[in-house]
Amino acid sequence: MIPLSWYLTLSAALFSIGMFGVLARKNAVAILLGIELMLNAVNINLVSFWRYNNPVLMDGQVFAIIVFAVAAAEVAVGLALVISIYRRRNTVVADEIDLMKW
Amino acid sequence: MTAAQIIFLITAAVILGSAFMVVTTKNLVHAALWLIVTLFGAAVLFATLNAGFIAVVQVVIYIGAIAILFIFAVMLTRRSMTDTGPGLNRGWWLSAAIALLTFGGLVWLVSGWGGFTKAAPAYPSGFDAVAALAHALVSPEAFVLPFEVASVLLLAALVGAVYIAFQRKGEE
Amino acid sequence: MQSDWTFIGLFLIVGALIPAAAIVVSALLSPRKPNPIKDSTYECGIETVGENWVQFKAQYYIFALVFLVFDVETVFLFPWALSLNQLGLFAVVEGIIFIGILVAGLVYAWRKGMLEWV
Amino acid sequence: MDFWSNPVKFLDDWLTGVFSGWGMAADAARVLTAFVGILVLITLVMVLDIFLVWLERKIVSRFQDRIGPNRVGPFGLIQPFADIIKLIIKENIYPVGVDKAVFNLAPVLMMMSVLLLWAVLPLTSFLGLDLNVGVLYVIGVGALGTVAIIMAGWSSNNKYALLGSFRQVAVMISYEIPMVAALLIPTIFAGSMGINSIVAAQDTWYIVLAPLAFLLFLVSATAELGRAPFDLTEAESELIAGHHIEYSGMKFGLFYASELLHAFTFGGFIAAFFFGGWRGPWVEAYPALGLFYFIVKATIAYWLFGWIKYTFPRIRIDKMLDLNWKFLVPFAFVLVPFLALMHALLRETSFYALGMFLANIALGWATIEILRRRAHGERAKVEGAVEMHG
Repeated sequence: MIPLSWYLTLSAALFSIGMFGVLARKNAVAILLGIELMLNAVNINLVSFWRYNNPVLMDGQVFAIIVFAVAAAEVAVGLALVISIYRRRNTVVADEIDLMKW
Repeated sequence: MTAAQIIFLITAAVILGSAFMVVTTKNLVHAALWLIVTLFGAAVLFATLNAGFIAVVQVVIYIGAIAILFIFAVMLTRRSMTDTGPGLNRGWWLSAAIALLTFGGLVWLVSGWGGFTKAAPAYPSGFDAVAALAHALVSPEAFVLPFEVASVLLLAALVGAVYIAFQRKGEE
Repeated sequence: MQSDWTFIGLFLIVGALIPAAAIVVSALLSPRKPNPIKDSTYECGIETVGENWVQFKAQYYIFALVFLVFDVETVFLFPWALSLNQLGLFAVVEGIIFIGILVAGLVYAWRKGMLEWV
Repeated sequence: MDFWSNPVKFLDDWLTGVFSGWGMAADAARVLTAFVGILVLITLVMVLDIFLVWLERKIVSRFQDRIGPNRVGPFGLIQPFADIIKLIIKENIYPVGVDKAVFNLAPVLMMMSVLLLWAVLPLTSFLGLDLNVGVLYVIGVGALGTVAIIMAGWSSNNKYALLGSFRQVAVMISYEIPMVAALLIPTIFAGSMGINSIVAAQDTWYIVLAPLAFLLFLVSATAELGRAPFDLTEAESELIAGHHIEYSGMKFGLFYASELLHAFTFGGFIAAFFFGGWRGPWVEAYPALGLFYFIVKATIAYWLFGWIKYTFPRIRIDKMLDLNWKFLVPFAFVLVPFLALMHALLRETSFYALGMFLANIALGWATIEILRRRAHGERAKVEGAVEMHG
C-alpha cells in the first residue's frame, strides 16, 4: 500500500517546480504555466487527504472542484491581461512590464 | 513492491519530468504540451486515488479548456514562429535555490506531522463517491452556497477577462 | 470501481500501441528518398512566402475564453443532474439560479458585441 | 454458467482460469485477461474501421449518382484492404521545419482519442464499461482529440495547416457547450452518468422524452466530428486539407480512419443516449441479441451523418460561430432547466412520456415562432433599406 507521505512529497516537489517557473521565467505566459503547476500540486494534496482521511466525507473533493473553478478564473483573467499588455506594449516579458513601478 | 506502488512511481516520474520541462523548455508551445502531460499524469493519480470524478474533470477542464487557452495565448503573443530567446531570468539560480528550500521546508514540515506515513483506510465497499459528491455539492445542508458562489466567480471572471482582452473598434 | 480504472488504463495502453504500431510498420516498409522539392511545404505548388507564422485574430482567444467559463459551469451541472431525482424541485430551482447566472454572462458578452467573428 | 446469457463473462472466466492454471496470481491473471480482451476488441474495431471506409465510399457515390468501388472483390469489398496496403508502403515525407516528435505523436493521439471511446460504448448489456462518470469521460476523451488537432496543425510548419487547425479547434470547443448540455438531459433522466445504466434506464427511448435534446446533440456532434457542413478544417478550396495537409502514407491514413470511426462511434452514442442502445425485442431472454440491435442502430445513425454530410453545403466560419453562440447555446440553457423542471413535475404521474413529448413540442414551436418573428424583422429592415436606396 502507498503511504500518504508519497503523495505529499510528490505534491511538494510539483509545487516547488511550479514556484521555480513562476520566479525564473521571463515570459508572462510561462509564469502562468508555473502557477498552473502549483494549483495542481494543491489539488493532489486535497484529493489524497480526502482518500487518506475518511473517504465518506466529501470535503476534500468539493475543495478540489472549487480549485478548478478558481484556476479557470485565474487563467482567463491572467491571459487576458497578458494579451492586452502585448497589444499595447508589444512585449510579454514580465520584467519589461513596469508601468506600475513609477 | 506492489503493482499500485509501481504505477505510482511511474506516474510521479512522468509528472515531475514533464513539470520540469514546462518550466525550462524555451519553446512555449512545447511548454504548453508538456503541461498537458503533467495534467494527464495528475488525472491518473486522481483515478488511482478512487476520485474518478476529479480525474475526469481534470481532463475536461484542464486539458480540454485551460491548456487550449494557453496555446491560443502563446500563438497570439509571439512575433514569429522561432522567437523564443532566453527563457529564464539572469537570477534563475536564486529562484532554483528558493524552490529547493521550499521543497525541503515543506517536506520537513509535514514529516514532523503524526499522520505523515499513514496508510489509506479501507475504501468502503459499495460507496459511490460520485453520487456522494453530487449530493454534497447540491444538497442544502452541505456545499450548495460555495457551488452557487463559484458560478458568480466565473461570471465575474468572464466579464472581466472579456472586457480586458476585447479589441475595441478603431483600436489598432 | 478501482478495476474500472485499471480497465481504462489498459485501454489507454492498447489504444496507443496499435496506431503507433501502424506507423512503425509503415516506416519500416516504406521507401525513403527525400529531395528538397518533395520536402518543401505544400501550398498548392506555389512557392512558400515568408515563415509559417500568421497573425491570429484576438477573437480566437475570446471564444476560447467564453468556452472555458461555460465548460467549467456545464461540468458543474453534472453533479446537479445526478442528484436531481433525489432532491426534486429544490434542486431544480437551484439549477435555474445557477444557469441564470451563467446566461447573464452570455448576454453581457453578446450585448458588448464580443461574439462577433469579424 | 450458460454461455449465451453472457459470452464475455464466460470467456473471461475461462481465460482467467487458464492463466491461473499456469501458476499466475489471481489479480495478474485477471489483468492479463482484460488485456487480451481489449486487444481483441480494438482489433475488431480496426477491422470495422476498414469496412467503414468501404461503406463511406459507397454512401458518397450513391449520393453523387455513381456506383463507387466495384472492381476489387465482390461489391468492391476488398478495395479498402488494397488502400491500406498502399498507405502502408507509401513514403513518409517530413517537410522542412517539421517538429518531428509532435508531428508523429499527433495521429497516434487522434486515433487513441477515438479508440478510448469504445471503452464505455455500451455494445450489449454485458459489454462496455459502466463507468460511473461515463458521460464526462466521453467529453474528456474528446478533449484529447482537440489537442491532437492543435499538435498536428502546429507541428506541420505550414500556414494553412495552422490556420485550419485553429479554426477547427475554435469550432470544436464552441460546439462542445451545446453537446455537453444535450448530454446533461439523459443524465438527468437516468440519474446516472454510466452509459450502460442510461441505456438500461430507457424504458421509453429518450428520443420520445427529449427530441429537442437529440436534435441539439446531432447538430453539435456533427460539428464536433468536423464533418460537413461543418468541415472548416478541410475546406479544400480555402485551406487545402487543414491540419493534415503535410501528412502522407499511414499517418494520413490514421487521420482519415479516425474521422470515420469517430463518426461511427458517435452514431453509437446517439443510439445509446436516445434510441435505447442495445434494447429491443427478446433482449431479456437472449442478451447477445443486443449487439445486433446496437450495431443496426449505430449504422443508421452513421448513415444519418453521411446524409447530412453529402446534402448540405459548407457554412462560413462566422455564420457557424453565430449559429452556436447566438442560437444553440442560449437554446441549450433554456432547454436544460425546462426539461429538468418538467421531469421533476411529471416523473410521478402516469402521463410522463406523453407530457414530456408535448412539452418538447411546445418548446420547439415557441423557439421556431421566436426565430420566425426575428427573421421577419431582419428582413423588413433589409428590404426597407433597399427600398429607400432604390
